[in-house]
Amino acid sequence: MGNILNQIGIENYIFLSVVLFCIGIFGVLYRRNAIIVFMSIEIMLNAVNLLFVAFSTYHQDAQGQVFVFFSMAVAAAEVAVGLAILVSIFRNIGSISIDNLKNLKG
Amino acid sequence: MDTNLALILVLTPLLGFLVNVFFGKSLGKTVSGAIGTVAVAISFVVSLLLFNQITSTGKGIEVTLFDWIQISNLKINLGFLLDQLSVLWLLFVTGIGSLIHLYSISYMHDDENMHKFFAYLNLFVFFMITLVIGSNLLVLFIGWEGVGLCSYLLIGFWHKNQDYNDAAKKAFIMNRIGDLGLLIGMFIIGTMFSTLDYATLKTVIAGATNLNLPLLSLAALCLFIGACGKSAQIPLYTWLPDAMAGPTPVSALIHAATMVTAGIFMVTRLNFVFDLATDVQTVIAVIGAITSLVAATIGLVQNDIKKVLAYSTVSQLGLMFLALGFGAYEVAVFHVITHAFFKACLFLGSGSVIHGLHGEQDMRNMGGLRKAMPITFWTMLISSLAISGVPFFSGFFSKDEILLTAFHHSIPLYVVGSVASIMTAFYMFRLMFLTFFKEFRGTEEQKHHLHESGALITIPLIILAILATFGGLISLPGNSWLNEYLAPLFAKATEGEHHLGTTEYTLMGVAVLGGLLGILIAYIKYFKQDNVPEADENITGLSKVLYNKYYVDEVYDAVFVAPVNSLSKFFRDYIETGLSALVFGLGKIANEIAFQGKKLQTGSIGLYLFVFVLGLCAIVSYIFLAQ
Amino acid sequence: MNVSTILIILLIGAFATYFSGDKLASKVALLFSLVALGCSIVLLNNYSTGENISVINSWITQPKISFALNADGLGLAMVLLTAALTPIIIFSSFGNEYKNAKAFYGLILFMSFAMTGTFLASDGLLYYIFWELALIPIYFIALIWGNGDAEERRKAVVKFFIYTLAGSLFMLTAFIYLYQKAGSFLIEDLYKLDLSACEQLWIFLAFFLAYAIKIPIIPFHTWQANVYQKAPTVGTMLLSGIMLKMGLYSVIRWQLPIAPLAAKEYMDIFIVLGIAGVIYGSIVALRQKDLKKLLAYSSLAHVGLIAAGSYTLTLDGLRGAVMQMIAHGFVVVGLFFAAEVIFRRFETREIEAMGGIRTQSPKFTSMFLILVLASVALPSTFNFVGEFTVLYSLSQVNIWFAILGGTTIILGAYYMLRMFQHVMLGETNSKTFADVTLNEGISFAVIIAVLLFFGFYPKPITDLITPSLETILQVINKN
Amino acid sequence: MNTLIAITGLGIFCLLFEILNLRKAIIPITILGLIGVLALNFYEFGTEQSYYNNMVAVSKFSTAFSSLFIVLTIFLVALSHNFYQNHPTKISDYVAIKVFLLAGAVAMVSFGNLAMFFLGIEILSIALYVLAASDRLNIKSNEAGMKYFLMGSFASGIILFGICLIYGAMGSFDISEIHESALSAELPIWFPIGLILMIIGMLFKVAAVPFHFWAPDVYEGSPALTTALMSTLAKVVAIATLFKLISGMNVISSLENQDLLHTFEVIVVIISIASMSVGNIMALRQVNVKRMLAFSGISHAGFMLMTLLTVSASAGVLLYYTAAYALSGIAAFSVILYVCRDQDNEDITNFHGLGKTNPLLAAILTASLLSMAGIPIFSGFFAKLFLFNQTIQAGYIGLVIVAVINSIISVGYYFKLIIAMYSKEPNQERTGRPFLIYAAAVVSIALNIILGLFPSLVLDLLQ
Repeated sequence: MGNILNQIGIENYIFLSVVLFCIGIFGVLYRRNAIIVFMSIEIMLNAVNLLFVAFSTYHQDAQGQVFVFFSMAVAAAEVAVGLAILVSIFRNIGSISIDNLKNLKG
Repeated sequence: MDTNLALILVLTPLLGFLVNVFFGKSLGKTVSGAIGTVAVAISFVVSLLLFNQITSTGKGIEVTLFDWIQISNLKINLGFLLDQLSVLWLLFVTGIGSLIHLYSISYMHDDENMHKFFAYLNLFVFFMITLVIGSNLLVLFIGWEGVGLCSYLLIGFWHKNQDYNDAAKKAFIMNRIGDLGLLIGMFIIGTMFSTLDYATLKTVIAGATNLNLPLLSLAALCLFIGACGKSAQIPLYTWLPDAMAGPTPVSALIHAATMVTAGIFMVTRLNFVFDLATDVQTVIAVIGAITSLVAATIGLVQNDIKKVLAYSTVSQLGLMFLALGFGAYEVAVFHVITHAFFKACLFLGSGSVIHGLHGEQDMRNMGGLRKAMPITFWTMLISSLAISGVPFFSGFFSKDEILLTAFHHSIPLYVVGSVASIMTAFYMFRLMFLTFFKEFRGTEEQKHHLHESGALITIPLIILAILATFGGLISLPGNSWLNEYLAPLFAKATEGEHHLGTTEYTLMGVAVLGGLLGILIAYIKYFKQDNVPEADENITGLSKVLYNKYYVDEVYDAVFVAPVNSLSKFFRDYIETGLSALVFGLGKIANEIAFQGKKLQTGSIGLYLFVFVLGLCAIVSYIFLAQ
Repeated sequence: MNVSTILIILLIGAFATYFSGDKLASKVALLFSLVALGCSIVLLNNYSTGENISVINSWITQPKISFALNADGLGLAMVLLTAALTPIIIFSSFGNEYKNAKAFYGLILFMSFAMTGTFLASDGLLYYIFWELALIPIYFIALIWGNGDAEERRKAVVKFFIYTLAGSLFMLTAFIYLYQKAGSFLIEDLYKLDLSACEQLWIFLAFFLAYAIKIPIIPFHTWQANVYQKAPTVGTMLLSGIMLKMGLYSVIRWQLPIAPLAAKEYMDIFIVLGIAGVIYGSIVALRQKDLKKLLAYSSLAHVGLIAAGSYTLTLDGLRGAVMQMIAHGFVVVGLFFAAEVIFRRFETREIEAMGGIRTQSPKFTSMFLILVLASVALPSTFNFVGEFTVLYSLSQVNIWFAILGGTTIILGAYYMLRMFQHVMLGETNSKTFADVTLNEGISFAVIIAVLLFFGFYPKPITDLITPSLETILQVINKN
Repeated sequence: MNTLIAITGLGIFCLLFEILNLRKAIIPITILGLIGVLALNFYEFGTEQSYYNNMVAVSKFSTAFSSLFIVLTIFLVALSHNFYQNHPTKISDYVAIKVFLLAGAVAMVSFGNLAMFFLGIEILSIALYVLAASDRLNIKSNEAGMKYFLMGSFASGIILFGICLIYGAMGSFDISEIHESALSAELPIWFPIGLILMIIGMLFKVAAVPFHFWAPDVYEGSPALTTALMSTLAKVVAIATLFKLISGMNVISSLENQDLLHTFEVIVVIISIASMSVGNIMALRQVNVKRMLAFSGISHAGFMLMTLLTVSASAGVLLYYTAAYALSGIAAFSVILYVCRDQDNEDITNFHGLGKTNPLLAAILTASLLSMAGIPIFSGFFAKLFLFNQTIQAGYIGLVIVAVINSIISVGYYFKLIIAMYSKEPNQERTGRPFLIYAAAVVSIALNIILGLFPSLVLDLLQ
């Protein structure tokens, strides 16, 4: 297993997760549906997680993988809060498009 | 002892002033008048004592009170110098002063602010004395501006009339222009000799080698400008005629006898400076001559009795400066004294006339007062003879001295001077004839009240008339008591002494003839053909120009006053607003940016994140580039 | 007993006044200001007996800032000016009713506290702090108790505050820079510095910005007239009587000695600026419709002359400047008070609406006239002594400076007498002008007495200020 | 460490009280508890040690800042009594969340390991999301919560990515180890990138330009108390953490790669200039006080960032500045809370005539604004003074001049509020003198002034 990784080389992992990360960013930038924006953010986080794991094997060191657990837990907590807010918004204005959130400006 | 005398001399008028200011109203008119008069009289007595002392000892008294202003290189103390010159001046200032005070008691009796009038008069005397006896230029300057202030107050004494106030303001400001000159002169002198003290200055200059003469001349010129302001010489003379707005005693005291001679006093004081600045002396002589001529010409056609006297004063002062210009200081002083006598008398006389006519000043509405007020008539006649230079009256001697000196130095100026004096003779008698001869031209109602003034008015007139007659004796040609008396003051050997040769006698004759000629013309024009000056509107031609004083006031207005005022408006309306707009502008710009910036904050998350990412990319790429 | 006492008195006074309630406030304030005056006189006495009345305690260790108050003749003279004017100003306000008086008088005392501090502080930062503190009270006094349209006033006052603050912040930057060099804010250490000409120029300019705005020297004066007009007269008195002097004092105490090279190099420019202020101010004053504005411009002219005097870097210049500061302080307070006295009766500041007062109140007229004459520097008033000395020093630099600066005695007489004529003289005014009350009379009398006394006998003040000015000059000429 | 545990315990207690129906007691007890914690924290001060293989590293820096956070939290908790009196059932949650938030904050300044750092920042953020949206029937509050949440989690993503890259470069999360290897090893390019990404994430939290857009909206939308919390506690925590991140890892100064160091400084200078200018200028035209203070906060962030140029020396200055800023912020917000209790917005018009109706509060608000504007004797002035002093020492005189100009601009909008209070007529009745609000306001401004009179108290802590 390890040798395969070595053959692939760490750069590819970095590229992959950078690409994923950017996809996430673009998702956040271009989609207007709050749920999808959440998902894009999740993609970003997971891209990072992937990279963590890759690095942790690269360095032969478990900390990275431990960190992934932290970040997953945090992500879960975040999304929980986010969804809660989303629900209350949906109750109030009956829509979850972030374009409707423009009352605060100037 | 001397100190106390000096202090009494100075402080009694001040005391009188204070008393009249604070208690005058409650004391009542007569009392306050009396106080004022007595105060001055005391000073007069003191001056007599001092005079006595000086003549006996023959040397001046120096009194130093305390340090006044310290400046690094010159230390100015508040001190007095009582020598021949100052005591002489004191004598006629306080003497004539007390006479005029006396006169005013009756003259001003109908005015509800009489106590104030006397307060101001006393204040004036106080400042005048300070001016005269100050031991250095700065003390003189106290008096110098002080008398200016008093003349401001007294010209504007009837302050309800804004024209009078304008006249007062004009007088003060024109004097101030002169004062600036005086200040600058002081600065230069102080810088050059690091003292302003007369005595020290005299010695320093006497001992000085390789003086910076150009600079000294500049100083002298500046000082002379100061003198011009005070003594109403071209170009700063226009205030004096306007100053006639004040009550007549004021005109007599301040604007004829004393204050206006301050300039001559100052120049005489600093003769050792002016002697070195010969070119400045020429300037003085020329200006003096021109002034005397110009003023005389204007005087020819004035119809306001006081205006005539005012212009004659200006012209007489011009003659004095003519003498000064030739370094004949004692001659000038001589004329100052005689002029003080007869001009004061004339003014008081005219005052008496005005009093009798209840404020009428226009000669066209007078006439035939000879019978009504004989004393006034005779006294004024004597003075007129004196001023016209009719032999053996005081004016004859003094004016003659001046013309002699002029003749010895420059014929043209002599001619100018003589012409001026001929004109003088003319307009003085024009005045006399119009006022006292023929029929009364005023209203019936005035005619009804015509009367000679009371004793308080006539007594001073008589005294002054006597002085005007015999005043000349103090400096008879040939043996002049005055010249000897003043001799110690002057650096150069005096040059008033002319051995009386044929030329002198012929010149005298010419002068006398000139005077008589002037009188004759006046006689023919206003007695024989008894014509009366036209009403203002149909005065024409040259006489119109003269009547309007060559339009000098208008010119000054157009050239100096109006521009300053319009400049002021311009500054106020444009520069000021512009500047503040500039400052506000900065704030406005910031606000504008803010206003635009608010539009950026659209509230859309998309945009916010977009900028976020942009910033991120910018920074990261910058890192890459920097590598 | 040292100089901090007077500060403490004033500070306590400020709070005591505030807590004494609206009824008593004015009395309490007057009381404390008088106590402060007495204290300062005692201090002066101690100082003259050679006792050390200066304080220096370390306050902040890093950066090194110390609570240093140093009273030399110059400082004491200014403190006396403040201590003498504050009671007069407070007393002069007795004729008016101010709502929320406790705050009003509290602020006055506080301001006087801050200004005294400014004159005493010998640690750059402490000085700066007092300098800024003085700004807050006057801001509120003008904003809350001022007169005229509220919106206008707001603009004027805010402009004033931001403008002055802007200036002083640059001064602060300069101070910090100096601190980097000297490692201390103490004035003697700053004096010891020898900076390169370029550095000095920048420091000088930074200071100049602060002072030119405060004094004000043209073209930085645009805040002045409006604020003077809008502020309550008491505020105007504080501003023109004392606060202006802070700027002038600072020029002498801080700007010149710290950046002498620049001062010498560019002397002419700054003298010319000052003289330009004289002429410009006088000319603008000629055609002012509002009495307070006219006085504001006249004060612009006078301070211009004072500034010019201080920038001559001669002993006479500095001495004359200081004496003129004191004289002007009294005169301008008196004049503004006269304006207030008229306002109390006529409810207007428009010169057109006045006139004919002389017939109604001769007393007031004479007092007003004396003040007018003092402000045009008639000999035998203190102003003459100052003005003469300043003009003399200018003539030492260049006779033309003296001539141009001297025009003030002509123009000054012109606009002042013109004002006097239209305000006081002429036909009796239709509105009745009640004669001056005792209180008003007292205020005037005190001011006039001071002006005349020192006009004839300025020696005490000269002797007081000369030594410290000489030391400052030594610093200026050290290299 | 004990502080951290104690705080967490306190939070759990708050929740328990709800169960035990001791709502009345919650706030007093929490305050007492926090005071206790503060004492404990002081006790820890000066003891340098690390726990759990350097997960948490207690240092002077961390304890000093933790004390500041605790003090701020005390004020905020005190204020919440009146703020939440309309819905008493939730009070324990709100208080508990605040306490947990504090725990996150303490974790952030005392992290020894990037994992701890990440956890801390997330605890803080999530708590803030909740508080921002806590007024759930108010659409504004929702919007604020949503905006903050989306952007916040986005930022967390960035930070996480940064951490990951650093891990990739260094093979460790432990900052001391990272420091070691940063000194020794030849650095792969993605180390600075990761670092920059983390810094950017933190810049977002401190609301520095161009990552500031969320701040005004969120501040305006959230309940006033939350705004107070964000503009004081949250901002202070973020800047402190950023400072610790850079100084603690000490990477910047240790980079032997000079031009990288230079790059970093350029970035900081630009961002700080941009922040203060944008913040001040944008604040000029605001009518909503919370929004205005948001922009003023942005500008202050710009000022605080200047300390990053002199990391080695300016810890004390930063502490002083944050303390001064936060205390005046608390004072200001307690007045705002009082004035806008039953207003639906926080426009300046609500403050008209406060000087007449409530002189004390008006005076306090004035004082705090003056302090923010940097007028002497208030600590705000000294904060700026020390900051400028530091920065000029480091040779950035141009930056200081820009800062000076900015503080001039800032006076413009601070005084708008003061004028509204004093020169306008009151437009409403202001009844009631809630004790806690007054207390908080008075105490905080008093502290502020005391700091001004004796700056050394705080300044010398971290010398």
